[in-house]
Amino acid sequence: MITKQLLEIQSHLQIAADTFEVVLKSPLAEELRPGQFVHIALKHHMLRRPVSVAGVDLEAGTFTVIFKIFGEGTRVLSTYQAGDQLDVILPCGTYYPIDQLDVKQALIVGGGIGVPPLYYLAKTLKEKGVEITSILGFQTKDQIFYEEKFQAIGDTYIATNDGSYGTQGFVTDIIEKVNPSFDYFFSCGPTPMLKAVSNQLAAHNGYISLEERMGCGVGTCYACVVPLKEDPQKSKKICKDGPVFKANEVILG
Amino acid sequence: MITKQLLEIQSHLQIAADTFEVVLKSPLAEELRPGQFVHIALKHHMLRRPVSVAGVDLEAGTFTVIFKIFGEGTRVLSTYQAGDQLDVILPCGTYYPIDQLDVKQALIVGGGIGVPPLYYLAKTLKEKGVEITSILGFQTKDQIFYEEKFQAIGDTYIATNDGSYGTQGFVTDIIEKVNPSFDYFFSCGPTPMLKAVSNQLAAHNGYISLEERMGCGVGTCYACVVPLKEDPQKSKKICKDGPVFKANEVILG
Amino acid sequence: MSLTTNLPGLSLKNPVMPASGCFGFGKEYSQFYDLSKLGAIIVKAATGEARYGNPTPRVAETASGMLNAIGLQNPGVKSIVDEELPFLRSFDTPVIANVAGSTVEEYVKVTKELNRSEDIAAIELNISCPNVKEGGVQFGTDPELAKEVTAQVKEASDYPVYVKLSPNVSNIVEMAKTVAEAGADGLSMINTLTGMQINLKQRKPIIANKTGGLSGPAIKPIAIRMIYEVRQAVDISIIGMGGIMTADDVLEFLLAGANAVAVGTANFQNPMACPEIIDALPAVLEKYGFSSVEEAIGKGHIG
Amino acid sequence: MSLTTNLPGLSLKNPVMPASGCFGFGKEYSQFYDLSKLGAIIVKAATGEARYGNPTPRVAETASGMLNAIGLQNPGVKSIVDEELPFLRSFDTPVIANVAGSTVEEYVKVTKELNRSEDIAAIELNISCPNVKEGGVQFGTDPELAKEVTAQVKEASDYPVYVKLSPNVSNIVEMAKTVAEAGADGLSMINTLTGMQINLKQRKPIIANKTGGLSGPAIKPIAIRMIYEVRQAVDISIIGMGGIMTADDVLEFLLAGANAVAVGTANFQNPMACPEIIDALPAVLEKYGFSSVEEAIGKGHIG
Ligand SMILES: Cc1cc2nc3c(=O)[nH]c(=O)nc-3n(C[C@H](O)[C@H](O)[C@H](O)COP(=O)(O)OP(=O)(O)OC[C@H]3O[C@@H](n4cnc5c(N)ncnc54)[C@H](O)[C@@H]3O)c2cc1C
Ligand SMILES: Cc1cc2nc3c(=O)[nH]c(=O)nc-3n(C[C@H](O)[C@H](O)[C@H](O)COP(=O)(O)OP(=O)(O)OC[C@H]3O[C@@H](n4cnc5c(N)ncnc54)[C@H](O)[C@@H]3O)c2cc1C
Ligand SMILES: Cc1cc2nc3c(=O)[nH]c(=O)nc-3n(C[C@H](O)[C@H](O)[C@H](O)COP(=O)(O)O)c2cc1C
Ligand SMILES: Cc1cc2nc3c(=O)[nH]c(=O)nc-3n(C[C@H](O)[C@H](O)[C@H](O)COP(=O)(O)O)c2cc1C
Ligand code: FES
Ligand code: FES
Repeated sequence: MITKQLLEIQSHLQIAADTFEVVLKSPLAEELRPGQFVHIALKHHMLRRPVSVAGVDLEAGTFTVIFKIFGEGTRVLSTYQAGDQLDVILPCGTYYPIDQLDVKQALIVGGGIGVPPLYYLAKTLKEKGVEITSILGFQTKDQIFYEEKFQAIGDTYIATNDGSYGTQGFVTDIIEKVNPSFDYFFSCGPTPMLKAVSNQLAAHNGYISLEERMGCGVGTCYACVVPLKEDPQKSKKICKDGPVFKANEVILG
Repeated sequence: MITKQLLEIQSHLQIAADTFEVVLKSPLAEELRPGQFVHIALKHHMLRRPVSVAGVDLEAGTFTVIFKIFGEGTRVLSTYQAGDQLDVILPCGTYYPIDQLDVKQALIVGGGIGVPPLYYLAKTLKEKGVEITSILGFQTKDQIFYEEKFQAIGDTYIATNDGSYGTQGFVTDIIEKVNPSFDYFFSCGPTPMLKAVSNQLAAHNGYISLEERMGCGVGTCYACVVPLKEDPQKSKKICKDGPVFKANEVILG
Repeated sequence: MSLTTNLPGLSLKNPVMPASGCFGFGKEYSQFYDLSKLGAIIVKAATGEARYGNPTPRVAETASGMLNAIGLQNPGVKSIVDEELPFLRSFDTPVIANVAGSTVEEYVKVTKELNRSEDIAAIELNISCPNVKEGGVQFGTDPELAKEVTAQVKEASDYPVYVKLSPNVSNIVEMAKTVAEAGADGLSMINTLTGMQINLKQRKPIIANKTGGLSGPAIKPIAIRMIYEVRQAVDISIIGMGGIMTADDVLEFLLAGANAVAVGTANFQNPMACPEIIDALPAVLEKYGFSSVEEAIGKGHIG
Repeated sequence: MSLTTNLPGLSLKNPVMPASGCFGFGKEYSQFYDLSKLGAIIVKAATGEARYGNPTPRVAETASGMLNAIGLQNPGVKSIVDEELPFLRSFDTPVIANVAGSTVEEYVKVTKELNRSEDIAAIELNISCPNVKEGGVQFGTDPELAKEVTAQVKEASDYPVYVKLSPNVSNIVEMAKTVAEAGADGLSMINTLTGMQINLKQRKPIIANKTGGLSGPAIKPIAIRMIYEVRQAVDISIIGMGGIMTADDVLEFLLAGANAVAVGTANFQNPMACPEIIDALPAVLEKYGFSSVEEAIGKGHIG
């Protein structure tokens, strides 16, 4: 059941350059699945901001989101503190259908703010006994977060655009070099990255998670559509039918 | 010299129903004269809010304003706390020209949020040795503030619209009953009150202080004009040529 | 406190309904509350065939508002009649279908197809969508075209016809008079104002369609002005909209002359916007001295 | 970082000037900073004789904007030439006079009187004031009237003529083309959109004139859209305005196609708005990869 709730911020920490990790308490935390997002309202802003779920703590009844300052809204979000309340719609969108998949080895490919939902996914897969290889791209060294957490789950490779850490270049360079074995890949990040990864791994089964500017975030306004490969005159809504899609299902812009 | 300054709130107290007294520190405090106002900016609001100076503490380098919650802006102002900063333009407008007047006995007539500037005026006059009679009108008992402070300065009479305190009725009723002796009257309050008082005391010399919705607050936009008795096609700006006018100078709307 | 208000074909239990395009066909928001609470529901525009709409991005945020250029994406009138509208049967609230098209023929075709449906109580004739290349806004800015399409749709429709006016005109009163004379049962106003936002990094408009329709509180003063002016010139019913966020806003629209109101953009910020506004309305009416919604309609015209 | 920009008759050291009606004749804001800092100054409208203007209240606050209905109060062109403009001589910044009137004759009379002044560099022909009963906005919404008044004022003027367009029109490009063909040296856009706010307690419009002009960030998307559209259709210079609050906003207007910009309502919220924007502009241009103001003009039109 999707609802709107006032949630209290349990902790609010800067974890990398311009990047913040926020833990929110919610009775619905346990319902949040990897790939889903929450839709956060901001005072004096007409539109909510979609942010992916980066983890759930069942015992504490909390979930985590990680965001990077991009524009005015995320800047405002960065000024909140533990104890403040956030108006949040949750759970939003679809999730990685891992229960229906027969995965033994998973390849995780993330870029920038596409990394957070993949951490929740990777952790959940690991708990199911799946072997994980993670390849993560960041712009620069100071933007990297959660490297150790990924490392605790499986082999982890980092690329930075400027070479200030790990491999210089893109996640696709690492995929080519490392040539990991996997039966499913899961990717989230900027559209150009998703396109490159989907092309590179076209022979494999995989899921990707998309971003688009949203109006409602719940499926009523048709703001966030993505055209389908089978018929480009048809589309799906990223907020409701996504953000998770089969890698070969949609046409990336 | 009029300037825009960021001023720290020294104290912020509720002193009557919906009524707050705020003390602000400013290097310009000593320049603020009775009758002048300051123009306060509010985040997320296009226009500033004009509020009269209700007192100056030369030693502390502070001044006081008193405001009542009227709409959204004053409601926001009521949520500020000591230590917060306010963006203020000051000093604004003209003042009661008491240095040029030969006053021995002054009649002070105030209504509601017209009372604050008159307290500063009455106190200043008293310090010059003027004898003060104050007649103050409020809607109800719980809205009354500064009664004791006025009493410490001179004879003080209170009217309430609903009779919950003092005389039931208007300040004009008290003026008629008490028939105080004075050589100048000074009045501030809602326009209907100013009109009634000016008419009642038409035979006397007096000064009144006006309110109007303002754009700039400094004299550039022509939002706040009041027509002149000598020629209704001519006008003066309340923010710059006022808010203090001779009682018989302007046409009250 | 009576909240009822009566418009041609619409006996509403309260004056608040979601605006077209901001509520889909009701399913999503029915997860948040019981839609029977609503005065009525205006559903997303229907065109003759399914439409993909514009490329993305389709929305942008502005100061106290937003831009959208959805481009009338919808599954086509047939699918709407057969697959979307029946869902709304189970709620005790009238449904208004929004009719769009690129040609007079398409408008008429959609209207006739809607006659088939027993799930609607009225149609809203959208001659004001600024986000489609053909048709759309021209019908809303050219009095001759507006007259023609209104007359033909009125002729074709079994249901009362509310014509939705575009604010992107020099003379809103002229447009209102024209469609009233052409037979409109009511007016719906206002649609969005055409606007643009430029992405400084990308050096191009954020919205892929370049321009989009401006909605939200930013445009409320324009909506109020237009309704006020039109109320003095024509006497058919008006569904008012444009920037409504609170019950105070609803009263402002009633005072200006609206007989009912629609809430658009506010739903995105707060999915509970409509029921919260409806709950708050009685106290607001009382605070300002009204004993019913009907008493307040048009009462802002003194002095 | 070069901030200069050149328009007919105006070689500006930077593109930022206060907008007409939001800066009086400069005296008050000269208390806050040295007016030489400004790219130019557009002063309050001048009419043939002194005008009282509208009754008060003349302003109201709206979401991210304000309404005003000053009604062209001014001391008359003669007094402006003799008593107001000379004050601005001491500053190193060009002055643009704003010309208003109720008839073509009055516009021409004001223009001729301004020829007498050596304190101005250009005139802005205000055919778009929505707040006066006669003239004003009709000139701005009727292409024939706009053409007539532009041609006659251009003929009468010794100075370059910038025609200030009204956004309250169905077709801004048509208006821009019309006045360009009639001889305008430049365009100034946009003026305010006509709006209204109703006082719930008093049950009547807050503004005594009932309607007022909407300005501020609320209207910025409309201004950007209109400038973008006009830039593609005519090639005379544009002074852009409507909701500018920051240096980012200035860049957005430049990208849309403005050659310079004016700042109106922002002055009221922050008397230091213009100098603060000018100080912030070089860093903003650099951040988005521009090495001068001129380089950015019209650069939002790719794709
Ligand atoms: C499903 C989904 C999940 C996301 N998860 C995360 C996450 O976990 N961490 C994170 O940092 N970011 C995430 N994003 C991106 C995040 O929503 C944007 O960075 C954010 O909305 C920018 O808002 P702003 O006010 O800072 O930027 P502004 O540019 O000021 O925002 C203006 C408008 O554009 C929208 N917008 C701008 N960029 C984006 C974008 N990339 N995607 C969607 N809307 C955008 C904003 O929501 C707002 O409506 C996600 C986006 C989507 C769609
Ligand atoms: C010279 C002067 C001195 C004043 N001194 C005081 C004082 O000492 N204490 C006090 O409580 N109030 C004072 N006022 C009135 C005070 O400015 C208004 O109560 C306040 O602006 C209301 O703002 P709001 O946001 O609460 O109301 P809203 O109605 O939400 O305000 C909307 C707009 O209307 C304007 N407005 C509404 N009412 C008034 C009004 N009466 N006068 C001017 N603008 C108004 C607001 O400034 C704002 O621009 C004074 C007004 C003036 C002109
Ligand atoms: C995302 C979006 C989609 C819209 N789609 C339609 C539509 O399909 N048909 C229509 O008549 N109006 C449509 N509108 C206009 C609204 O119904 C309404 O007239 C306008 O948004 C003003 O109201 P608001 O400020 O409350 O949003 C749409 C508005 C938005 C924001
Ligand atoms: C109080 C006020 C008075 C104005 N007076 C004039 C005027 O005399 N002549 C004119 O051409 N425009 C006038 N305008 C319009 C502005 O110059 C400007 O075009 C408009 O306000 C949009 O810019 P902004 O959003 O930055 O204020 C006035 C605007 C305001 C707010
Ligand atoms: S954001 Fe409204 S449908 Fe996806
Ligand atoms: S408020 Fe602008 S002149 Fe007085």
